[in-house]
Amino acid sequence: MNIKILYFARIKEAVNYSTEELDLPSDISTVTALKHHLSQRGANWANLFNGKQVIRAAINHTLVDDLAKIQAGDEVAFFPPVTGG
Amino acid sequence: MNIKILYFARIKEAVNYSTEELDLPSDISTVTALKHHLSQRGANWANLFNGKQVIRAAINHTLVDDLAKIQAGDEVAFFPPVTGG
Amino acid sequence: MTVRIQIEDFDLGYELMSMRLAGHGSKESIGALVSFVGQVRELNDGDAINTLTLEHYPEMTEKALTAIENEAKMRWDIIDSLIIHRVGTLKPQDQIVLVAVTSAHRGEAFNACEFIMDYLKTSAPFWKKEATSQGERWVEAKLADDAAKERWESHAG
Amino acid sequence: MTVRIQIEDFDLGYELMSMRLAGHGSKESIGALVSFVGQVRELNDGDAINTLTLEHYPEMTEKALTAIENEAKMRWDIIDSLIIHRVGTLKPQDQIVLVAVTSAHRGEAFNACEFIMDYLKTSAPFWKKEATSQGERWVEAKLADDAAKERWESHAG
Repeated sequence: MNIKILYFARIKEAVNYSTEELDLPSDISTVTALKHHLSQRGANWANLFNGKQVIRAAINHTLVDDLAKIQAGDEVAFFPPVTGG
Repeated sequence: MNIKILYFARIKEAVNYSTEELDLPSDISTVTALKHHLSQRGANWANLFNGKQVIRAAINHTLVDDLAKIQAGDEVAFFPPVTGG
Repeated sequence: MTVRIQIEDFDLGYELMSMRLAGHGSKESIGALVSFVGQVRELNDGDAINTLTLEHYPEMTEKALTAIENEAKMRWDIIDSLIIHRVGTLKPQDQIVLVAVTSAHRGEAFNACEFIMDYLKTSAPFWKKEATSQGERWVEAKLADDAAKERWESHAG
Repeated sequence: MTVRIQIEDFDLGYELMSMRLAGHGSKESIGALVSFVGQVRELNDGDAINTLTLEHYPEMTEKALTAIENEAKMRWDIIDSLIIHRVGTLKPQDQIVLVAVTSAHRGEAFNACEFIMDYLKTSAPFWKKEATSQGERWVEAKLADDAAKERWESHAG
């Protein structure tokens, strides 16, 4: 299934782009699984998504936890803990 | 001993003046005793100072409770609970 | 740490900008400004307010407010505070009081600002008299204000 | 209940006066206005700040802030609220954010304003990057901000 992924702040800088379209294998249906999938892309990605850094996720512009389900067409965003205000 | 008394807000309106100089009998040395002394002045004063209304006191510009001592030269103020802000 | 008692209105934007930009170049850097403005309600206890007149005890007022500011400064790590309180006769929507507090981080300024208001409401010698469609009346002190003050007495700060 | 995300500065005095005088003639009479302004500190963690750059997630930001305002409105009897948050590159002493809340009585406005800030700090998609004398660095999220938010989760409001 196709999803869109967005990266922000230090994660955007680390992966070096801000957005991608991805055709996700059908067995990947949660944020945790997607993080694991991305961590397979190489050392840089493993460092980000191996679970040792806190990376927050939003699906369709709502904060979610790592157990949240991903569906076709979703916009998934990854970012560090927020620091506004 | 001589003291000065000030009245504010509804108490000032009830006694119909805002300040007086008073030569206090020597056995009157606390706020409670002064309130009792004033309550002897007639029905109007009795209504104010018989203890059924909350009347706050300050001595020399500091809020005090009714056990506070009064000394010669003090400025004693009587007023209802404050309502600023 | 400033207290002003005045008949005339104050310029809220100017006062807050002055607080915010004060201390430029000093060791403690202002990151937060919390302010409270109290204004005359158009309706109170169901009646339309024509005017609100504030009486005070001039020799005591500034002393009482300064003591409250000093207590706030002892309890929280704030940079500065300002209290402006008006007296005399005001109309609905007129500003009555401004309390503003600056600090490096927001929690200190929020606490100190609310603390100053809660103590001002219960310890500073001001009295309000309303002229309403039903006649004149002194505003009654509220038990809720005593309760608000008492909260701080069980706090270590 | 207004949210604005903008690059340009805002006029604090004008925004607060508009909040204060809004609702003229309405059933609920504004008696209290509580506001918070966050500004760029000149020093942070011991280093002089040259600039502070705020990135955000445009499609999500307004939705997140509106949700926070709605939650505040459910918890407290407030009349109106305003959030203005700037993005882009700012200098020391520049205003970053304004949260303003009006209510009939002060307790509601104080609580709602602090609640909105505590949730904004932990739930709204903004990220700060500082350019300091030591180079550029992303600002780290603070555990104190999580703790500030959690306080509200054990409150009935």
